[in-house]
Amino acid sequence: MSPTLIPLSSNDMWILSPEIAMTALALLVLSLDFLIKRREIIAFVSVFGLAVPAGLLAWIESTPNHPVYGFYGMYTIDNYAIFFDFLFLLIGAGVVMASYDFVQRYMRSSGEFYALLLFSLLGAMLMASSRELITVYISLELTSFPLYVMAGMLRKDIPNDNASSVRSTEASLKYVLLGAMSSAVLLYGMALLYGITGSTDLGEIAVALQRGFSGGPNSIVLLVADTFIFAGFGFKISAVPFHMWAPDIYQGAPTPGTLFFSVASKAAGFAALIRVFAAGGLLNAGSFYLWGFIAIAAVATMTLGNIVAIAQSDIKRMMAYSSIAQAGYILVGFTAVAYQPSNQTGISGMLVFLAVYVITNIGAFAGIIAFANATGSEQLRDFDGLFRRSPALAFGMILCLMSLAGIPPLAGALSKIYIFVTAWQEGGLLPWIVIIALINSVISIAYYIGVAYRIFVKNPPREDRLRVSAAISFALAVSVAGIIAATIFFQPLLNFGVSGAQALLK
Amino acid sequence: MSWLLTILVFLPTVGALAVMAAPRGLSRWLSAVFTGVVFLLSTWLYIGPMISSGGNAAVFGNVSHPYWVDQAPWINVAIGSLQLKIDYHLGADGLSIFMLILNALLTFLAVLGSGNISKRQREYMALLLLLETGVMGVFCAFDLYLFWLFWEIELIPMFLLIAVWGGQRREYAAWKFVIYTVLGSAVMLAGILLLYFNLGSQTGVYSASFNWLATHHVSGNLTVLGLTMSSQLIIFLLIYTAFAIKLPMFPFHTWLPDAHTEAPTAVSVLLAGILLKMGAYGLIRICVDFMPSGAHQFAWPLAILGVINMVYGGLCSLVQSDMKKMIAYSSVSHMGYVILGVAAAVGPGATNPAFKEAALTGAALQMFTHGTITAMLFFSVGVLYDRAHLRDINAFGGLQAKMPRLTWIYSFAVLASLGLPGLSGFVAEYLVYTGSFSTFPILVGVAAFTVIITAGYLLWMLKRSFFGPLNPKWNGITDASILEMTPLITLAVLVLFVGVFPQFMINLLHPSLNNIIQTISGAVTASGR
Amino acid sequence: MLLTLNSFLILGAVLFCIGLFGALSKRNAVSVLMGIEIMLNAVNITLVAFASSSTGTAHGARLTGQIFAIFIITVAAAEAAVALAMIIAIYRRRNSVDVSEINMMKW
Amino acid sequence: MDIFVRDIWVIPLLPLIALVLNLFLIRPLDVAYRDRAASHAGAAHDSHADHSEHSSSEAHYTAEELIESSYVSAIDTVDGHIDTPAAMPHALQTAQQTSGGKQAVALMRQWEQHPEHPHGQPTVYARLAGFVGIAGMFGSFAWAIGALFAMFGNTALQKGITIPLYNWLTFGSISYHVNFYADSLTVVMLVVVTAVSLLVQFYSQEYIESEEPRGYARFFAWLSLFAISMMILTLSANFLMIFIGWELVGVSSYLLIGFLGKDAPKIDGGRPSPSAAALKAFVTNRVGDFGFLIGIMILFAQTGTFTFTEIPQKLQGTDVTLITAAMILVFCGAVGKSAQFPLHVWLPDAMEGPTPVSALIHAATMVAAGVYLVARTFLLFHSFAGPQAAMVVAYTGGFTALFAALIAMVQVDLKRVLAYSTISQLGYMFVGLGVAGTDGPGMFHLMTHAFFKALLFLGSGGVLHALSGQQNMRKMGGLAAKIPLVAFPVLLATLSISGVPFLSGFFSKDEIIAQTLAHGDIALYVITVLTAFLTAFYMFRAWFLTFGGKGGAFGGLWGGKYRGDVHPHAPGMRIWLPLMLLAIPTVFAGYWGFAPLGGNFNAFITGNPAAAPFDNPFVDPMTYVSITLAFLGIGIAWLMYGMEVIPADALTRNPIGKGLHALFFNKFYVDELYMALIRFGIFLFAKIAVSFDKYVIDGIINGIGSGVLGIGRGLRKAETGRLQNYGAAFFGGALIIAAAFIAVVYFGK
Repeated sequence: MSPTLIPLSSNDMWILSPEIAMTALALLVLSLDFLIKRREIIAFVSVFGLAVPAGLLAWIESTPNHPVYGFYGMYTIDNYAIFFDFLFLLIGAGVVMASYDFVQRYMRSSGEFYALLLFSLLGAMLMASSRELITVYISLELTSFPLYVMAGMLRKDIPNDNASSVRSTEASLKYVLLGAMSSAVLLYGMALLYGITGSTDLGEIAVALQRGFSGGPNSIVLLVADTFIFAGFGFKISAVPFHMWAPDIYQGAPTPGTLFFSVASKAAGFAALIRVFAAGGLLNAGSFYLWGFIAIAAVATMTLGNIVAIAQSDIKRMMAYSSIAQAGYILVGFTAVAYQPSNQTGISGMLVFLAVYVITNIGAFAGIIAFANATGSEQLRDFDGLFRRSPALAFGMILCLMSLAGIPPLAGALSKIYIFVTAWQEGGLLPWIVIIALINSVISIAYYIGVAYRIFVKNPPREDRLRVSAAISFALAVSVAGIIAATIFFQPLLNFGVSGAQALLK
Repeated sequence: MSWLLTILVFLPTVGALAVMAAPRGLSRWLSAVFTGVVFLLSTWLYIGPMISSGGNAAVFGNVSHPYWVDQAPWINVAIGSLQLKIDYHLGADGLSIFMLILNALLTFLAVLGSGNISKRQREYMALLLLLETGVMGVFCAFDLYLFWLFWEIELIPMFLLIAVWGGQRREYAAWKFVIYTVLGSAVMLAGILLLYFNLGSQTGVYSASFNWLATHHVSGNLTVLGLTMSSQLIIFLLIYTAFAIKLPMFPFHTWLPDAHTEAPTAVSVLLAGILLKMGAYGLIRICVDFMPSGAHQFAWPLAILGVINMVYGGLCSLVQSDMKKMIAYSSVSHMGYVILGVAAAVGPGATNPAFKEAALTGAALQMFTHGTITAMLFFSVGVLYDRAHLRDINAFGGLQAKMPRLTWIYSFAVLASLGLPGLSGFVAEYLVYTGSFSTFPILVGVAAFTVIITAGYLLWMLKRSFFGPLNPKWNGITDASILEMTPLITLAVLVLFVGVFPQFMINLLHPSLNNIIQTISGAVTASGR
Repeated sequence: MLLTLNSFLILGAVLFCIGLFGALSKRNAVSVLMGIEIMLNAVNITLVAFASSSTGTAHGARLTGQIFAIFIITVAAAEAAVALAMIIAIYRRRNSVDVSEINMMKW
Repeated sequence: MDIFVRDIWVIPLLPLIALVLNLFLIRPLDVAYRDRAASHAGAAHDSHADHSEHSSSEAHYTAEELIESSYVSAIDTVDGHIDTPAAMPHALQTAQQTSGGKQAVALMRQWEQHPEHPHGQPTVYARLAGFVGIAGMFGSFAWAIGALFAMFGNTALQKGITIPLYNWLTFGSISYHVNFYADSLTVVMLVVVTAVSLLVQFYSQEYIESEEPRGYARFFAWLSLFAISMMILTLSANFLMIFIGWELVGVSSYLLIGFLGKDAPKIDGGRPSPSAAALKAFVTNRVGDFGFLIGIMILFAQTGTFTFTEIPQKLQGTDVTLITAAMILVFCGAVGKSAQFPLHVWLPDAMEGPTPVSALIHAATMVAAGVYLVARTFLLFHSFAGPQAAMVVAYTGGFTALFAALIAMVQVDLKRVLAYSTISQLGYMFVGLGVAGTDGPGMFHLMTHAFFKALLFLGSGGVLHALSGQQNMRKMGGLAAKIPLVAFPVLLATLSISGVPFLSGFFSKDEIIAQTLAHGDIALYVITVLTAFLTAFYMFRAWFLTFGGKGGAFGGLWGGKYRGDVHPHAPGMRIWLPLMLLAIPTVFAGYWGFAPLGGNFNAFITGNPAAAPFDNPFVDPMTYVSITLAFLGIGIAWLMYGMEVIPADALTRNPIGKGLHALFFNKFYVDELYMALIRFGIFLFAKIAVSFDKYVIDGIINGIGSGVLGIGRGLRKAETGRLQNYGAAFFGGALIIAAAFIAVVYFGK
């Protein structure tokens, strides 16, 4: 076939419209920052501007027989992508609300922060939709660069902690250097994959891998490529042993940034990981032994995350390990995917779990941010007796932490059961992985309830009432309401996840 | 949907929110009103069917056909090879009604008996109400997943109740409680998953609904770590672990003495009265009914463990100097009866199924008995503790002279606890003994040793604290007030009534338990053992 | 000696390792950044080698690797900009760009 | 007349009504009335007493409590010692204020033992409680007499009828019924129980009035409770009911032994507190119940029924060994309740209860329950179980009879002597049940013994009452002259128990001795005759030490030197009247079994008119052997303690005698042995169990907890904070995974 230029069709624009709207929004916020001094307007625009891409997404989704692929198959807007896009928009709204006060107090220009956040989300949305390695890479970096910057955006020390801005800078530097290293590894893996399959299109890679090639599915190059790609995404999702950046950067970054890393970066990482591995047919590599390594990574991730989290004294660091452990649970679902690549079950489990994790983590971090705003501290011991200083905040935080711990009947427990079920039903050794995961849940209780213990049981250092601003209360309330809604209406969420999973593996 | 069960389960949650929202001064009254209303509603569970059927006890139905049902679809997903169905399925047959009413009553009494709580009263009451929701849910969940979800709700309220309002070592006790409980429920979830998928793949129908599980049992073997065992046995063991911890069964019992000792009075009452019963209820309702042949295979170890519980708990009680700790260990001992009764019901031998039903009924009655009597003991100790701030048995002496009312009711509770005929404790123990004997003669012989030990430690305690010459340190101690006596007398009347007319309770239990006995004998015959 | 695909691949791999060594062993943050750039360029060599030896029939198959490499170069430049900005920021605060001293946060 | 049998449930119902009235109506009124009176008195006390302003209200309150009511008119304190009652409250106050609790307690003790301790008077409500209890009891007694007469000549009734009450529980084919059963055995037992109960309740009015006026109403309530329990036990139609009665009796006994909540003065340092005695009684009984319960369970498991009348039919063809074992286990219960060796230890201690209780429960009725149980299941023992079962019964009884008699010889506490005598006599009954072909002889002795032993105890209560609680016989002597109205019936009873002819004890005891011979068991014969001799000796030893002594009339038989320091005061009518009434059956009850006068107890009790009556004892030459021995015993006692011609320590001067004396006096050290067993057996196990909990189980749990935390703390150190370490881990991890992946894929197969 001779290379002829096929013009982009309106279809392509149509399916890209949410991202285009997102870009416009980010640019708008960036420029508003120059024009308007009133920060609440910027925040307001950031949050409600998200309605445009969301509306477009909903429009696309509700259109029957809407186009699914565009840009020569490079780009898709299937249910999987829609699921993640909505998730990212949700994250955007949640993080902006939760960060409003913090940004206003401690950051020089709030517009920058929101614009970066929106750009990063744009990258994440692209990541969920790309079906081609170059696109994946570009969107990955688009997601990451703003994160690097956001990590270092704390320019004023927060009160009671005169090293916080130095830590922020340090976090930023560590993040950017480690991020670049991980990109290099990812790229090397992609290069190898391209080399053996001759294509960067996931669909063609899958076909090539299935068709067979020199060395076959056990070719060393393929195995290395698999591993490196997994390592690259593993960095994003903070899977052991690629997790080591997470605690430091979570701790050092300004808390809204931490919140954003813990949800957006992780969700985007998973979105790409699943897409690449499942749609790219990589799971069939290595005579299906891949699942074993994923299982080991899953076990190591959750175990390490949980055990080290117990020993933490800084709540953000603890939440970092918590998010590592949560990634471990999601990897249990991914193990199921790897174990039986043709089975969509595991993917649906991962999607649902991720969604609930995101909602819950936003709530938990909103609580932390609110606390930090009011007291200037992020040390665990300062949470003592929070219930008496601010019952509503404490209640919200406890609820979110309990959901993260998987205490029934909260959504966290349901999603955990569901992801474990998806793994369990595959049979083989997977039930054992689930059992290890269950034991891990038990260990995790120690620190989740440990925080609840401090909040509820211990005596407060002083008996004042904490003032919590409206925006963050709203974020927390929305998160709590989301958890409760996800509990009661778990089925719609499940359906959404299932349709996403089914879209990925037709 | 009848809504009654749903209301019973969630009204306390509403109450908890209301208590938190209301002014501080109202919390006690508000919670009393809520728990009181729940209790009144719960009695309708019994009265309603009785009226509608004209007094025919068979109306309560069994696990497959409970009288009360509240059902709504909740989670239903079919993707790839997975079929997952979790229904919001509440039901109540005789056994459940029995426990629901007991729970409603004891929570109500616990709220009444919490007059001594002045620290953070609002939170305390809210947590008590939340606890009630969880336990109500456990006793009427008719879907295994739902059961598991409710099973864990109780964790946080109980943890906080112990941790905030407990005694000296409350932190340790609360954490120990949590570790044990969570460990148990994790293992139980594994068991539930195993059961669900095994049964699903065998029958083609994936359902965790109780009426499905009660009528379809897993068959075949499973190989675990190179060891081939029957699936039912494995599932039984996994699920039972959680119940064994809750019961608590030796060697999983050490959380109980600490938790009981450190918890505030009303919480101890609920712990002993209700939370331990969750384990017993689960054992009867789930382990025995859904894995009959697994239970059958495990009958011998179960019986031995039950007897160990009885004797071991008794021995430990004998040397305790802390009154609450002694009662806690006596709980261990008394819950051994439940285990033994169930083991006998599922055990080998005993050609006459009536014996098995007697044993099982004894076990079920022991739940009630222990719940009420131990509640009385804890309430009494609570009265004492509120005045003396001491629980050391030897620190008292001759309190009879100063506290005749308390002595009277405490002696009553003690006598009931050691199985005085005419009180409910005797009924349960006698049924367990006589029902189990034909199955495990030697073991029951050993177990009967407990009657001596029980009398020994309880009466010895009574002697040291209440009789003999008055320790002049307590010259100024005052007797129990009318408010404090209210829960005690209510329970005493109940204990006496059931002791004299147990048939009333048996009628309620019979349809459920008889069905279980038939399930067991069916399964045992089928397996050819 | 004929330069085959493998020669380029080996070159890429060696270069990658050199870059990696630099990134992990140098104490100066700028050197670390340079090491990373070497790693990225090793990837570029690999990609271009694969592209030029590609027998792929798919639409633009032989071009893909090269395009990929161009993207990587672009992104790497941006990355370097961001990283250098951070290095400057940290230098301002601490008067040092020794990465082994940047360990305020640990454990 | 049949109605008395058919509606025999009236008998327990009447005391039940009395119990409920007393417990829930009259006692609360009593308490309320007393509280009011006390506050009244407190006010009066305030106005009269001249205590300083600064005395704390608590101390005041305490003092007031201690004297029960206002008894204060003047203050006259000698520091720490009390001379007059009036000085007491102030002394107490001073003690409380100056030196705290210890001295106050000491003073309180001292005060309680003071001869002029103001006991106060029971309130009008308390007295009402007494009347209600007695009235209920009288009704029961009358009904029992009615039932007895209804039975006379009515063989059908004698054989027994079942009176169904209600169904307790039913499971399929097995039922737990609450049924009564009445036959001649029941009725005889009921008559004994109601008669003794009635008299004891009547007697208690005066006794408790002085001992514990505050608990007056409670005491009568417990007496009624005991009566009900005993009636349930007696009327039971099945093992379920008898076990219920059995346990209830145990509890009533527990409550009544521990009734006096204070320590009595120590005699020779060996007396336990009432509460300890109550505990011991209950727990020892439980040991017996343990066997009883297992026995019941064996029978139940074999037959599926508890009913006495059904068990024999359903036991056909069951393994005899099993039944034998079951019956021996059932007998364990009897051993416990009837205080046979080795479970006899509780009965002497139970004497710490009020004396009327000792008379009622620990002499006449409850301890006879074991005998009744064996009589009730006589058929099972003799026709279904192997001969070993009856042998065990007979030899346990025989051994205990001798064993207890030996101990009784050397005791110095009056009530203890009677307690051991009771144990010994119960042993006789078991011998009778073990060797005889019917339950006649055993039950006959039960009946006669109940009367004369109740009399003896009530008599001793009279003595104690007269001496303000003194029980040490060394502090008595010559009391017959001082309290003749008590002494005379006691003398009759002493003669009766000693086996003096023509008194009831002679007939019943001799019948049992004769049965051992008839059964051909020489060993038992020797034991029983020897015991008869010892009985005569120790009973008269007690008599002389208490009522007689050197210098009394008839060679020291009546009156003599009084060795005590308390002035004896004569008891009132409510005490001596019951003694007199009990003297009647003590003398005449034996003639029911005296064939020459037409008495055929055997036929009545077995419900078989053809049953042979007991042999006429005067025909059998062997009888004269035991009569001789009895008189010999009396004679020796007379010589030693009445006339004191033989010194009391004649036999104990040599080392062997001394050793034996110590052995007997210390009750063969059985208590010590048991204490050691409990301490080094049960308690050791218990401590091991607790340690196991603490160190092994908790150790594991805590170890896991701290282990996880420790690992966490260790792994935490891996985060060094240096990004190059992180990078190394990243690449190292990736390379290791890649290498392992390749290795697995290529070498894994």
